[in-house]
Amino acid sequence: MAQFDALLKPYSLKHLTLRNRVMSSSHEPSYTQQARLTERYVRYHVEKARGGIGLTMFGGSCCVSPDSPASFGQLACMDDSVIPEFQAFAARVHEHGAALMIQLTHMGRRTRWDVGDWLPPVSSGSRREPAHRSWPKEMEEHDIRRVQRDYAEAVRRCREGGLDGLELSAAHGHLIDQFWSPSANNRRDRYGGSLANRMRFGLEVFEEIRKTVGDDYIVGIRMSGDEMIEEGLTPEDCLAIARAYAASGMVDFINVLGGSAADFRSLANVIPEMWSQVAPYLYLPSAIRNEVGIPVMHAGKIPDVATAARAIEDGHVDLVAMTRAQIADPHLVRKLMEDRVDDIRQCVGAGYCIDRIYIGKDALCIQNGATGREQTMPHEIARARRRRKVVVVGGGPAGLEAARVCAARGHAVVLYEAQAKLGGQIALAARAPWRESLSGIVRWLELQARKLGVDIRLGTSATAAAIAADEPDAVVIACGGQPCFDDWLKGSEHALSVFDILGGRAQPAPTVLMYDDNGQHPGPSCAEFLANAGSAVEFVTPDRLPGEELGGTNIWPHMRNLYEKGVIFSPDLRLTEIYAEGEKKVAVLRNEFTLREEERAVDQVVVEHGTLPVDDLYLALRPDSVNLGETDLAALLDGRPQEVRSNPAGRYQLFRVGDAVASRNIHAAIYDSLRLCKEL
Amino acid sequence: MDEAAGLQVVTLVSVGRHPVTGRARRAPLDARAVELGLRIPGARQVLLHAGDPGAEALREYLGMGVETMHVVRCGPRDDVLPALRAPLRTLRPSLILTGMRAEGAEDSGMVPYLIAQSLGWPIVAQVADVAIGRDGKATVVQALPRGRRREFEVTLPCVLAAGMGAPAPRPSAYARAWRGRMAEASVAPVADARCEGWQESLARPRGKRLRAPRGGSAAARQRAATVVVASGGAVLQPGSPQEAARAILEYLRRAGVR
Amino acid sequence: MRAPRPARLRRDPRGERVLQPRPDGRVRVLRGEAATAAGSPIVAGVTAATAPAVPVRTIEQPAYLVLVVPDAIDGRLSAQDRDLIGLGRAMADADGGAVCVATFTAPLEDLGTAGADRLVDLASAGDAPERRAAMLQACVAREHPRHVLFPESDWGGGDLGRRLAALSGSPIATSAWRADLATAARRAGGGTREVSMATPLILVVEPDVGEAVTGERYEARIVDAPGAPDLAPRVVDRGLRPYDPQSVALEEAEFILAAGNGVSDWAAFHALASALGASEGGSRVVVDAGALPRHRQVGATGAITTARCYVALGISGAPQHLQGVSACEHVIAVNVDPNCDMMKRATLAVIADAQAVMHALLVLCRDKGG
Amino acid sequence: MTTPSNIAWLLIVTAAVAAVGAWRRWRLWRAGQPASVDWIGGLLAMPRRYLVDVHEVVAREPASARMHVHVAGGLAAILALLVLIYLLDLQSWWLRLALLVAVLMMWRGLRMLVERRRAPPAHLSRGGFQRLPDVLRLLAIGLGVLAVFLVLGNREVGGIVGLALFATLALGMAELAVATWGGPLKHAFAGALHLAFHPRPERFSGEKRSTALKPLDLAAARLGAERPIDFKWNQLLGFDACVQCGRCEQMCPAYAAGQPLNPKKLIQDLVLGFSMTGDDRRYTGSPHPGQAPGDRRGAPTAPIVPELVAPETLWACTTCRACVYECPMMIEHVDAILDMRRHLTLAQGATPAKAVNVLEELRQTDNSGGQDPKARIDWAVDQRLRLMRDVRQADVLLWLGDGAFDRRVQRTLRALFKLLRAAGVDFAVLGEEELDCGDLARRLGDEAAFQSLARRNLAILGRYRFNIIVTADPHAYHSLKNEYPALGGHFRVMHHTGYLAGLQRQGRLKIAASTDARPVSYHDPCYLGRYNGEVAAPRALLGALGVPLKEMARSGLRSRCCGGGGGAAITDVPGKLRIPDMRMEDARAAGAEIVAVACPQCTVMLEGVIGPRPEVRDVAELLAEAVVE
Repeated sequence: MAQFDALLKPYSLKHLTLRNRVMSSSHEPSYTQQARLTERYVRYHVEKARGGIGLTMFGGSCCVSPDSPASFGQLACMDDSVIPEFQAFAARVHEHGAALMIQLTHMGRRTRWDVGDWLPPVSSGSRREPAHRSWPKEMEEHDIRRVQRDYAEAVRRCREGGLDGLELSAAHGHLIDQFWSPSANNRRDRYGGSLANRMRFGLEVFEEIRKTVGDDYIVGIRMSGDEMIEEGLTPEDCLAIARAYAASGMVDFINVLGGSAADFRSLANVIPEMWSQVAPYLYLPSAIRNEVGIPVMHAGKIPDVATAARAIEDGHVDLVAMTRAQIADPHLVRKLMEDRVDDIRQCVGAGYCIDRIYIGKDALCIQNGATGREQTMPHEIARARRRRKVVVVGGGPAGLEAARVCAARGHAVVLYEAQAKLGGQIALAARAPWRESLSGIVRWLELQARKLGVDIRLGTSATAAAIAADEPDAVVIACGGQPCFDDWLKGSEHALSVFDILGGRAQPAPTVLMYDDNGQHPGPSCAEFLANAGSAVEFVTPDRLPGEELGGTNIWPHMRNLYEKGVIFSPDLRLTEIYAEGEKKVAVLRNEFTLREEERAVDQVVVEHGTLPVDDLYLALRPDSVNLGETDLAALLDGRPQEVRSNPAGRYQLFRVGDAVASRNIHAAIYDSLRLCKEL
Repeated sequence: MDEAAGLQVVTLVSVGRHPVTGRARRAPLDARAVELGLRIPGARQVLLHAGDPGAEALREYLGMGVETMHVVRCGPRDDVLPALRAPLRTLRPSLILTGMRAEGAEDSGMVPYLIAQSLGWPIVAQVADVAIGRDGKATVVQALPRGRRREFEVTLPCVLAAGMGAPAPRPSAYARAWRGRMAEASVAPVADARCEGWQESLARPRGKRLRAPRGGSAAARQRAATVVVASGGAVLQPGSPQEAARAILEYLRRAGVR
Repeated sequence: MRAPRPARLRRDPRGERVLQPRPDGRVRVLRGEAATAAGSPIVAGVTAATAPAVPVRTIEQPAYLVLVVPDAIDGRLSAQDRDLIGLGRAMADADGGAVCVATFTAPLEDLGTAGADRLVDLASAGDAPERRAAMLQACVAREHPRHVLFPESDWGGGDLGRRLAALSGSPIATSAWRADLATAARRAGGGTREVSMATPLILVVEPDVGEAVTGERYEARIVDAPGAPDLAPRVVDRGLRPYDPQSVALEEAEFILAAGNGVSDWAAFHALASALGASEGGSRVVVDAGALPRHRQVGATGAITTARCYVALGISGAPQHLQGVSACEHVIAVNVDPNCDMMKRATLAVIADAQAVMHALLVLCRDKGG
Repeated sequence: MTTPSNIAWLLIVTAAVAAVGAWRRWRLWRAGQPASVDWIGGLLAMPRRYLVDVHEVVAREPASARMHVHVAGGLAAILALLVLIYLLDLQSWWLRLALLVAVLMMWRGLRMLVERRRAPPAHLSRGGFQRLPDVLRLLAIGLGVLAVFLVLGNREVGGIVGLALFATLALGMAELAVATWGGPLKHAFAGALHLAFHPRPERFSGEKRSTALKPLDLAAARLGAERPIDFKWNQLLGFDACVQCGRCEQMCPAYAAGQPLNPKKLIQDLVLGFSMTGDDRRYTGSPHPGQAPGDRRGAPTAPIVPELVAPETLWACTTCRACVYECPMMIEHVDAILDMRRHLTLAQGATPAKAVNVLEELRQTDNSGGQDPKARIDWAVDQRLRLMRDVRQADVLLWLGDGAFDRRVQRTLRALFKLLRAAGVDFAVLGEEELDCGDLARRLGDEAAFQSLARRNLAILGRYRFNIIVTADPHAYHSLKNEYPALGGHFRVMHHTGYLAGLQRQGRLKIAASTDARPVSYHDPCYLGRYNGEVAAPRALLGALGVPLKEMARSGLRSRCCGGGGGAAITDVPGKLRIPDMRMEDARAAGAEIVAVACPQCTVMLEGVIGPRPEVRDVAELLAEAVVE
């Protein structure tokens, strides 16, 4: 009867009854400290449990041996001191009705030698993994025995730690699948050669585990259904492995993904972002589930409940992992249960969470400021005791989030947007090829703001007089920024901005120099937009590489498309001047290393250099504000209300958020508003 | 509108199973067949079932407003054809209605065809509607997928097999169901020879098939899985909206949708 | 006041290299002197090597035939038809046989690429199912196929297979979901039980069984059809009736008119859908905005359509949306942005304002009297 | 001309004409089905029922009560005095004075009546009722003159004055005489007998409430009421008691929504049917909305549906009992509607299409949504509920109801679990053993499905030991508490609000003051309030929360239905408005930002109201946010 019922049906996994079919697969948000759990880490998962998830799996690549050190902030499970920590963690997740599992692994060659205890990485063979750049030592028999014992001991700790079960990672090119995959396994003994030999190591790990913890503890495996790399495992190989492991009787479930993670391309493809179809690899678990008699799980760009429900209903999987979907909205299941599907903040596939990890930062959601900050930021906004009047100026992400949060607090909110449509810079960014999904961020915010009764005034430029007429208690300036190159670029009048191109104010010309010293999305996006329109584009940057600020899952689609469209790249060059020569524009470029200058004569020079705040309204409003525009940073960081009263004659509080303060990104804009307005 | 006055209609019915609980009930397709019969004004209706006369669910058909049902006792492995043929000889119908597929037993959907063949009558499948004309001919509407309907003219007698396009069956009234008459007829059972050598087991659920990219290089498989490919179709830059409209209509005509 | 311009090298990096396509599909990049030596033409992009022609596979003396009778509605093969021919292919290849496809309407596509070795045109049977079954019976009597395969579909395959079995008294497995030369399995008891048996002459096969042939080509040699049966049909076909396309679920619809962001005049949109006889659909954006009901949303998060023809008015084509139309044969996109993904997916991409084209179409339809 | 003997004769003739009429009327009623009636006891109880129970209803409109007391009281006294003075020939001066006083009293009432009838509101029928004030005023003038003469000692009045006086009196008396023939005063005569031989005599004693449907003998030759004479004779009598005051019409939610049901017209249709008085052209009240009067015709032995009553009229009823609660003549509209629905469903299968599906699913799956019965508490696996099957006994058996399949209701139930746990209650559930209680099937006329469900539920309940059944579903509450006893199930049953209020009083459930300052209106579910009289407990709980409570104009026992009872949400008869929309408008008018509810059906109906509206929260949900654990 009700929609999406399939997702909410309980599921029996061995002796464990899960309350529904929605899970979060193991991943590492890098909330650890010295490879240990932190309160932040626990709260992140407890929030999903509160949000109704059936099973949450933590500890992406939690390591079992010292020669598999934590290279990107993951957990370790190498001694018994983790047991009480796990017990406390499990109790807190169980309290909210969810099950908790972990992923254990030995990374093999997929780690670095220059971290942890500086032990040389080991692997099934001697081949180097492109991504982590380590040359491994080929494991000897004694290494194999030792690591197998380590696996078993780690499993025992998890069991004693009260976890409901675990999976061994044999995906993304970890040790077990390093043995499976001919791309890594070049040995000639009984662990190499035939598929049966290559499967041996993993099966022996399971034997060791079962010997140690018995048969009644849930231990599954995560594996790829098709490695999709040269010399890698084919779908047929993977099916054979799944069949053999299931038939061994030692494996309780198989968690199937598509692809591998050995290099740029495979990393971007194993975590497909907004450029990809929805659920691209669902056919892989489906094929395996038809063949094996044990439960099958799957993660892989399943951002919405309709796709997830279809995956269950059509019998492709038993449990569906909506991992990034619940980073965007940890209350996804609860909203589903409350028939509030429209209220689910849907993952747009921006890859902000995962890309931060790959550059050594913690995982954060591009559109949800509270994820990973559950200790300080609420996923549900509490109502204020007193109803106030708030005016928000600007309908981009910062302004919309400010309006949403204020309205959820019960305030009367007016939102001014000068354009006819909401979205601000996101509306521009979404016009770029394959970036349309970004508009989902705006759609959700707008829907929430409207539901909460925000008075949205489109096509209306706010003036100091109009705002005064609204008699607000607080004014939030979120009118963003505009590109401006005057003070550093000679001949800046000859430059176009990304805003001009994506906003349609300038038509692409035959030859274009795209200059990007920002290193974020706008430059490559604009270059691709130009190339699509038929321009011959040269991409110039003073950085060592284009897209310096972009992470692994985003740089790949940009670069692939730009290369395919014939864009050429010129790194290490800084734009210093533009001058006109007839119809042409001549760009002067200076090599960052040699300082030698060279020129390009092109039809258009497009410059991406971030934005400067639009601050005229702010400056006009400042004298009449009680706080003279000051934000009490200490109060902001402590989660206290803003109480600066430097101008007792003022009529309202005045704040700035997002790019109206300084050029940053979507997450910064949203976080600015959330933490300010939750106390307003 | 009594063109069909006196027309004898026999509707073959089976015992259905509720898809969730498996409880016995009227089979949806057979109930639609009964509904088709009841909508023929002035026709005499009789129901016919081969199976267990004790099945209470059969009464649900009587509850639709038919007074009599003949039940030929028949075991699960017996051939229903001879069992059905005997009463048909005495009932002498001009029209046999039935659902596309009986529920409960083999559900091969062959019975309507075999009955028609053995009687030498024409048969129409997926019937959605039937009207009897003065000339003794039936106008039969057949439901095709995508909402299409095809019309046939059939000379009686004939067999019509109702599909899901037929009108929803009227409810079964409690009082009529229990007042209706169940007449048991006995025919010597004949074992079904077609079933010899068959092996039965419980069916294991199987996922709906997804198309998987096959063959090719690893990268090609990956691309096929993730990226929606361009179809490389024609591009038209029309001078005016009218020109665009004409081109579109022409294309639609060639595509056969207009 | 401008400082004197220092001497600078003016470069055109694009002009300093030459991309030479190679026979193996790779591209050799020449730079510097080599580039100058190679001279023009300078290839700006990388052009994909054209796909080599697929050789036609022929079977002269097959050990046996597998006769496949697809629905081939209006001469077009459905996905189920292709899978069915693929299954026939597998049954033929297992033991030196060949696939013979029987059609009742002239095929509009190359059945060789679908896997047919032989083709028999039974169009002279006409539309009446009785005559078609009789024709098939004659065909079976002459060719003695080892098996005859029909699709289990409401279009007629299920009907024709059963008719043939009843007519010829042949063994049949309906709702077959697995078959090879030795055994076949069918579902019984409403899908709860599985019955396996020695593969009978006639198989009526469920959807999603068998793998469609891809990347190969067979001969599809035409063989003579038996003479038309001397049989006056007792069932006279009076043709199709008109129907309301809005009553059909989007998944079932044959012709869809879909609206996206580029559409604002909803009255005109509804009028056009009704004038064209198309079912209405829309992108997520317009459904979210409330312009169309939720069940009219096309895409991975809405309805996956199988329409033969899909007209996208002002839809830019998010990946999720394109997934919803991946099975559509004809896609017409009308959009001002020629570079959007919907236009690339389209089989006819019209660069124009959807709103204006919509009105023009409406005028044209009205002129022609609907 | 006006002589004592003439007046005596006038009284005798009036009585005789009335008696003949009464006999005819009696014959019409008695054509109905037999009913067991306490003849003597009923007659003896009648005055008390009239003075207490009827007055209680009439007094809800004080003006009309005053009018009625004066006119009816005066007239009754006058008649009694006339009998004493003229038939028994008592010559007391005091009696004469009393007559004058009685006439003055009646006159005073008549002035109110005239006022009321000057521009009669839409809910009042016109026709004969419009004539009544004039005729009665004439009578009163005549009696007044007579009384004055009497007081002055003139027992005879001659001449033209006497003739005029007598004519006046005769004319007035004629109105009384035709009361039994169908005149506007028929209600007084039939009403009195109806009070005596009421089909639900228990509603006048004990708890003053009788709302349970009576079981139907499924083996009977006729099921339900097909024809007017298929009603019990005292039901027919009840229909005849209708005074067409239109109070039912004013309160009926279906009528207000423009659905084709006016309870008053329905009763008049039935009167028409059993009393053979042609078509309904003589009906002078508001019609069933959307149906012009004039084409309805019936006969005692002709089928009621569709000639006399359209089926939509019957399916529009929400069984909210607002009409019954308001009826000063104590007519049981809902019973009549149910009798006719029973016939349509059981004998004809003529249930509306959507309701048919629901009934079939109920039969096949034991729940109205056709859900897998094994999945009844799937949604609660994380609640680790104790199952009766495992524990065998518990203090509280928590009856979840079919709402357990609804995600919205599951939220309420989760809140209830939390409250019960916080209060340390020993409770268990039946889990998948629980079946739909049968309420919906029964209201849709499917008595067979109801009895089957109820009997099987009783068999399951019989296996376990518990002290009390608690449920958050007023429909289940009503069935288990009031309707299962007739099938042999006697349990202590409480609605969750009543039970929680008890826990809170005992101090077991500690509620902190709510921090949410939004004003709350409480919507009384019909099956809790009117059916079972529970209006205090939910308000006590909201009081404990300390929320600002704003009562809607119609609340408590006179609350307006949400539109979801009696299967009306499923039969979904089209009207001009939707009932839940009107109810939400009531809440808005009261200034509520939250509507507190206590019934899954109300929750679903009110939440279905689109557009900006107050939030809908079950009382349990509001409490769960403030409970001290």
